[in-house]
Amino acid sequence: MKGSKAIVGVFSYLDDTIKAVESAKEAKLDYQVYSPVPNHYLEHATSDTRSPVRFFTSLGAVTGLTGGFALAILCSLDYPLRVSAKAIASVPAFVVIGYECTILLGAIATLTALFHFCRLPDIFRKVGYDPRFSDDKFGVVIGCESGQIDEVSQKLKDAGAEEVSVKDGL
Amino acid sequence: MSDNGLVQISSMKKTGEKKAGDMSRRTFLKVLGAAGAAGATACADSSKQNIFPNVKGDNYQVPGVATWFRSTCLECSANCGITVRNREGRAVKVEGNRENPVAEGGLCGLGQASLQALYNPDRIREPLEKVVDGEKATFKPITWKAAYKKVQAALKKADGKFAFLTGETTGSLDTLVTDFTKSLNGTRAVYDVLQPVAEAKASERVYGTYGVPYYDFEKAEVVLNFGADFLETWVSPVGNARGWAKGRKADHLSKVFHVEPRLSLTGANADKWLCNKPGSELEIALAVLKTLHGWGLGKNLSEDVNGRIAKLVQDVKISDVAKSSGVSEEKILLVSKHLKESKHSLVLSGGAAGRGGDALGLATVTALLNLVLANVGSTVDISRMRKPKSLIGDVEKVLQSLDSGDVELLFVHGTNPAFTLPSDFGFSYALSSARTKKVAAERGDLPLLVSFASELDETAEQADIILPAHHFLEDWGDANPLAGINSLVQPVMTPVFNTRSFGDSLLTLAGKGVSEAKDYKSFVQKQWEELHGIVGSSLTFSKWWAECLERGGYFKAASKPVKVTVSKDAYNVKPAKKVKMTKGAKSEALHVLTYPSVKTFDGRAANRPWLQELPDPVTKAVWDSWAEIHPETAKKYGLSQGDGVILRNYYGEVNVPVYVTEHVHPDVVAVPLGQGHSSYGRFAKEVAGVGNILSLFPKSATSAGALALSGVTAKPVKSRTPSILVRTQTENSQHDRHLARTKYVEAKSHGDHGHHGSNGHHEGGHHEVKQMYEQREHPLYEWGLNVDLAACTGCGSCVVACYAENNIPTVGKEVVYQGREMSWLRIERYFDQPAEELKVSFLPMMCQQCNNAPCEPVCPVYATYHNEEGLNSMVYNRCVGTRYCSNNCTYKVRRFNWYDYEFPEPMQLQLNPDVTKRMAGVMEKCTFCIQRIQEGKNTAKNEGRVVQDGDIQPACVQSCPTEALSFGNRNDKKSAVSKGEHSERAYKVLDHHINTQPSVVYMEDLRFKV
Amino acid sequence: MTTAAAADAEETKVDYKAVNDIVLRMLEPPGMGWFLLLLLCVGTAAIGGLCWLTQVMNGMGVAGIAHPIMWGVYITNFVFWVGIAHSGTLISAVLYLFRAKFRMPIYRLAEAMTVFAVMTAGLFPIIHIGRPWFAYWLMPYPNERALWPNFRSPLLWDVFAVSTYFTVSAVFFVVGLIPDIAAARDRATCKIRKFVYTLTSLGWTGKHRNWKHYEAAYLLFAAFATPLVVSVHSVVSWDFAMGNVPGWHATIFPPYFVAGAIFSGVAMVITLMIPIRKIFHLEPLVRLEHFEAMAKLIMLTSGIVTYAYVTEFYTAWWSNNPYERYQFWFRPFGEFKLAFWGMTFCNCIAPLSLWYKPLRTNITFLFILSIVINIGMWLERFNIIFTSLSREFLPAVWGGYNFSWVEFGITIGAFGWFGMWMTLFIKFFPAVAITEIKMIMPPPVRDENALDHH
Amino acid sequence: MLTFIEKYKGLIPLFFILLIFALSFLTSHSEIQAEEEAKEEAYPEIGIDEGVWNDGQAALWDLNIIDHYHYFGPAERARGYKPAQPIRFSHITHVQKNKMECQYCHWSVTKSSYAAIPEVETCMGCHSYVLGQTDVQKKEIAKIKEYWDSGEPIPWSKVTVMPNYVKFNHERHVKAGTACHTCHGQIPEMSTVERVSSMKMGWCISCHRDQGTSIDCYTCHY
Repeated sequence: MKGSKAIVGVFSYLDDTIKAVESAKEAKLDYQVYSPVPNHYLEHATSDTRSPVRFFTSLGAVTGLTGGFALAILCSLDYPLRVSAKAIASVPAFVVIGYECTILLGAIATLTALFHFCRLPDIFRKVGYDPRFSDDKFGVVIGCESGQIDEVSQKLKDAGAEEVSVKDGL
Repeated sequence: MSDNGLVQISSMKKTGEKKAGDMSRRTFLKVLGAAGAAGATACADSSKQNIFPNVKGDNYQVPGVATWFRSTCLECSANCGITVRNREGRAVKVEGNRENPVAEGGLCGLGQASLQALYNPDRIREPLEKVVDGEKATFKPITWKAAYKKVQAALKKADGKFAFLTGETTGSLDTLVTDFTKSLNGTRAVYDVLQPVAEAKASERVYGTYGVPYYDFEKAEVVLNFGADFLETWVSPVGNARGWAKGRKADHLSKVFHVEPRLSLTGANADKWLCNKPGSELEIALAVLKTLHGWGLGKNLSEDVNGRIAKLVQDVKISDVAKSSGVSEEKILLVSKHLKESKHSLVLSGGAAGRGGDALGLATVTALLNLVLANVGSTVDISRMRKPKSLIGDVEKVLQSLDSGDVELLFVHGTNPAFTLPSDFGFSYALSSARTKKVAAERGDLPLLVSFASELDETAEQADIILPAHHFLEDWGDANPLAGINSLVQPVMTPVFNTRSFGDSLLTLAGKGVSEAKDYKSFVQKQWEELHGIVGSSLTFSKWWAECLERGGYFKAASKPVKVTVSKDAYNVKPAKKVKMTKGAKSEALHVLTYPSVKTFDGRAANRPWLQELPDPVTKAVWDSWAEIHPETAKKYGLSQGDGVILRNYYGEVNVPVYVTEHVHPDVVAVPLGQGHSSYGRFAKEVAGVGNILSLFPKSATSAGALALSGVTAKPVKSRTPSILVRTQTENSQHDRHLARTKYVEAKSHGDHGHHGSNGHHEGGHHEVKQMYEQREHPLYEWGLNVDLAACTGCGSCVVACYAENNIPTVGKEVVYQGREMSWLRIERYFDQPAEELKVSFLPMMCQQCNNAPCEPVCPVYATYHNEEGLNSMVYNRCVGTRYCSNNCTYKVRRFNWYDYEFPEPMQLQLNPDVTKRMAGVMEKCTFCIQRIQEGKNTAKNEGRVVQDGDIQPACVQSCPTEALSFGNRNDKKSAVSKGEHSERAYKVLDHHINTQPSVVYMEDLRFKV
Repeated sequence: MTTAAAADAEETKVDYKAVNDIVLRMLEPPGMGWFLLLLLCVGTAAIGGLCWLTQVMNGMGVAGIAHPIMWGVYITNFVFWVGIAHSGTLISAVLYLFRAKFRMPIYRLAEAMTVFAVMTAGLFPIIHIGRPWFAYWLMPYPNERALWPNFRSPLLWDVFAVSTYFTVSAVFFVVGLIPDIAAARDRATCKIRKFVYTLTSLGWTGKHRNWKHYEAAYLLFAAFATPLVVSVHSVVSWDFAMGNVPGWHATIFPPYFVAGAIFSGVAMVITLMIPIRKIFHLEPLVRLEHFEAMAKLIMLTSGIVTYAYVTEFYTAWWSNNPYERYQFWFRPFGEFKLAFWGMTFCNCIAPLSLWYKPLRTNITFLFILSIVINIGMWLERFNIIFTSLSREFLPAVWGGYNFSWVEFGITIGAFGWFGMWMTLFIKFFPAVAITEIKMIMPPPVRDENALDHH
Repeated sequence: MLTFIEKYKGLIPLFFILLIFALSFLTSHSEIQAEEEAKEEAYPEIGIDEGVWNDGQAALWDLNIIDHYHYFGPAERARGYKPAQPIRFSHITHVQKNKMECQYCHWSVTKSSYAAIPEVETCMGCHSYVLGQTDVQKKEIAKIKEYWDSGEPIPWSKVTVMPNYVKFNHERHVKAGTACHTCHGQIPEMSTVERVSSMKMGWCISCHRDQGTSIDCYTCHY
């Protein structure tokens, strides 16, 4: 987050939170919303792009599909042993392997992407976080320089913040 | 033994006698380790190992290469030739000797299981002396020297009060025992329950010579058989079976009519089993004789004979016979008709049914029938007789002498009268009375009974001194079962225990009194020197001897024509239904019939786990004895399957499990002989819960002077405790699945072989099925096995061979009951028609080595797969034990190692070092004896050729008495299997339904349509 | 519970805070009852473990399976537990995709059940094999034997399917748990708990960007889990359908198994949910309507399963295959007929009662019925596995079966093992999805109309 | 602690890999036992594993990790197994110095699947006359005499211990022209025989593949 200070506003209501976000966006300030639950309206207010996780997923899935088939076929060809007159590389049987590998690698890729984009695990950096944010409160954290503290605090209060505090930014 | 002069025949065809005995006992045991040949210990890793090379070199022994020794099987008096495989100094397999004409290479289960007598963990390991300490009598080891000294002292004192009781002996041993007994003025008696004495005596009456003739089953077109179990234990079962099978395979298809109150294995293989009322065999025989004679047969015989026969049969009324025997008039006429129409026929009597009260009468009429049918000289060869010496009268005489104190020293060898003589004979009583008398005469410290048993059987247990004899596989000797057959017995390995040759012991005991020979081997050689003189060989004796050893003996059929002289006794025949029971006979009770089976014989085989675990061919029972009872009778007495029955009469009682079957006459309860040992080792004692059936039999013998096996009555009473008969197969019907198929042959008359009508199920049998996948190519070899059901008798010899060859453990009754027997090869037995038109089918079932094997693709680790030679390979060490393959196996031939099985010391010495012993948790199955295939390929490669037909024989194929199995390369169009494959009888089991493409081809059974 | 009481629950106003209150109350230090339950579960699992040890030491012989029934209780248990697992994924993933709101309060428990049931199921193939210490040979890894597993074997498909299933459902489960653990972390007072939750929540704070990725990923997981759940039980059914055993070799098996799995799984969810709801007073969250929805799912799947049973008989008759025909004669009239009729009653007849609404909405009745269905589904697998194997092609080798105490101990032990994880889970992690319940609740707003401007 | 882990968490797998390497390094050199041998006879130039197939390794990926089976199993099954023998028989003396043929003693190698260890008789054939020069030699040769006199076989320690389910045929290999050292290494260079190749299945297979010979399982396992 840009800025040396972080101003934390605690909200009880979603519409207030959205207001605060919008005013921060207007002021071109860097902000961060903490919410106990994802919300369509909030998402609409904050986000601009779709999550790129899905690209990782499809990459993983394609790798899994080809890898699964490749594993089965190459392993069978490496030490060719006939079973019951079936072909050494009997593709119909390997569909299951390919299928399961698609899902496995797809899921693992998704998980990796999720962790990557969410910067998880992220145990120690919680600027402006308040335990109530996992309960029923919303939090809007705005990053600013020391000079802007009052101005930003006022913005949050205007939006309907119940509490505003100032923390050291990162 | 310092000089065991082993002579080998090996692939290198070396002959001659080995000079010095360079294998001490130690080295034999330790040489096992040589070059890791201890192979057969476990599948599991054993980390640190040692190698113990021989101390001295052995020119004939290459570690890892088997040596084969020829010898003779002395398990029963048939004396088949054997070949014994020796690896690193231990005998590992017994097979038939092709050059010996008795069995021509086949060998029964008992002969193969002789190894389990050799390595029996309960063998007597050293000389023993009975020490009586108050009430308790125990055996204490004693040195050979001391033992001999004691026995010699007794011999000196005995002074004519000496008796020698042996089993059937022939050749040098017979001479030695006779000479020995004579030198002491003793009496000699021979006792063996199974000897066909009645038949021998009848021959004397009708043909003029005492003995059982040699029967040529191959030639006979029709066989009428009164109870002789000629495919099981009778006279020379393997030889008989081989001849019979040749007759079956020949285009005239011998027809067998079997008359017996129960369905024996022989009856099951007959074209027609006629279930008669017990004891009515003689009437039927007379009726057949009357019919045939009435039709004018026997006209070429002398007028005297003809007249007397007419007189003999004049009172016989066929309708009465039909009524009293339960065999209908039409059937009697039908049998007679077939006998009349055949060029060569054969009439037999014997076995259990032939051992009723009128045994001699039956045997005599049988012989007369052969005479009338002009079979003497064609199918009945009276120039080659087996002469049984086992007469119950002799034994009784010895017992009386014992009782009266006229015998103070009794030697017993090769027979177990305490078990095989009914207790009514009072063997034990006579012994104790002799003992009392001896004590009174102040000779009580001297031994009364000296046993030469190598196992502690019931008789040996009563001995004062046991001088354990070598097993015949450790000993020298010879056998002369019938004229023209002189076969040799030679040691195939150093003795396992501290035992001595029986002959050596006798020679030592006799001092110089009997023979000049320094040991039994030279005694035998001396006998053979005489034979050498008679034979008139151009070779020197030592060369001839070596040649005989290599061949297994000297075989030359004597073909002297023998004149038939019919004695007047022959017409003195009176039917008598029952054995005379001195006491307590009750008419309402059932006839007891006891019979020797391929599993136990007379009880001598009870200590062989292979045979105990071998399912009885007909009942499929293991590790047990049983009472065959007809359902009606069972209902009458309130018995059902799963019950135990107590058979009781004046003489004793026996508790056996019930086996309810339609295949026994309602008046009969049939119990096999030979179980219920109170001694004779752990394996025999495992079946001790059932009684010895002979305890129901009275002292009175058959008219022929042999022990009765039928005709005694007893009352069945339901036992309070249930008793489960463990059987490996409980479903009897094929459910119309056409698994074991039969082709019925209708022969109208002689010369017209009729048209062959099959039961007509050839779905997919010959036409090529369209395959989903490209079929496997087999570039060089494609191994295949053919099973000719027409020749298969279901005897189980192949099963035993498989156990022996492939280190298959026997698991015991309990585990078999759980369905966990380990047999790789089983013989399925199906009863398909109602009892009246019974068709018994035997279907040997081993791994079918399918080309489209269902077991292969389901294994996740390739523990089983298809190899280039058409084998369905099983790799034990790769198996993780998912058991999916077994589920998916259509033929259910895969076996799983539920436990780690132990081979009690020293039985592990029998294990084949070429086959991995499997560990717990892995699957196993028939491999077509891959070790033999590999060996065959190795030999062929060394000789720079490909494997030829006949080079490789899996154990089952080798052992089959009837050559029903053949093995070879299907790619070789000239091989036996390829030819068989194209026979019109060929089919593959279940292939038409599930397209498994098996490598095993069956050939339909052939039956004569009655 | 009556409909009036249900209405009461409906009326109870639940807000964001109340959700946290109700759910996180479950994590309060346990009482004696919980410890006793845990002890019971661990004890039973230990008995199972000892039985397995006996089996490993002595060989498979101590189990009751024998020639020709080579697969027995262990594989029955395997299929049973995989089946149980399935409804969890169905509720969490499939219903998520269908936006079925009734899933929200029950899905966490269902998913925990999935993971633990797969953990239980996964043990059985290893318990079942003859040489469990070589189970790793089924994995394709480069080794000094230069050997690979056989990819054509249905058992290898199982290895892939079950391990994928376990991985994916565990990931799905854990990802779903992260925000809830964060909530628990923020409420935790005990230091150790706080520390553990801090670590396990991976520092989740509910940042708006994270929520964006989270929702995207969650949807993708659901999208993966849905075909996976269908494939896994299909693959399990192929263990049988790929065999040629009469009674196994049928194309109907995959759909039939999947339906059966959902059937048994939903029943198991009901079995578990009813007592937990009662003990932890979750009535405001887990309402009667949720149970009714599940009951309807049972009605549907019971119908499918019944249809499959009938079809099996029809196919056997129509195929004119003597082996199949005999097999399907044998099932209702042969040695194991009790199992067949038990199965028919439990799976086909008993669920018919749910067509009657008062029974469908009666919690006690549902609880009893769910147990009946679980028994029925175990018997179904018994029927498929044992009965088919006991009557195959060759009459000479037809056989029977005897239970052994080892198999019994291991079967019971599996329930203990599963129960142990469940017991631990409900005390250590939020067993009801806090975030997801909040997601279907109306968010707190100052002005009802304010959001509509956006 | 947590921050530390946080910082270096990427290095954890590396740490484990290093640990395995360190273990393999340490244990493979812990079995040094040949001080006396070193004194007596120095190794000539070529190494004992010269000419061994694939350097005795099972496969390409077999980076001495999987192959060093003795971390997980018995040392007897691994390369470098060098058991002490009841008699300190030296192949250097016999084969290298005195130019004896392998098959003089291991005579059955062309006749059987097993390569026989010579009988005591074979040893005595020479050692009735050759009694040794050094004290050590005299002592060891006297031991043979003892075995000979007592009729006891010599309990040689097996160097190439194979599981019993492996059926290896010496005859076929020797007749096909496989040199002894392909599997056993430069025996003439060894004073105490040592196992130089892994003799793992992958090792056999790699050679069989290279030679175009059968890789059917039934060739060796039955």
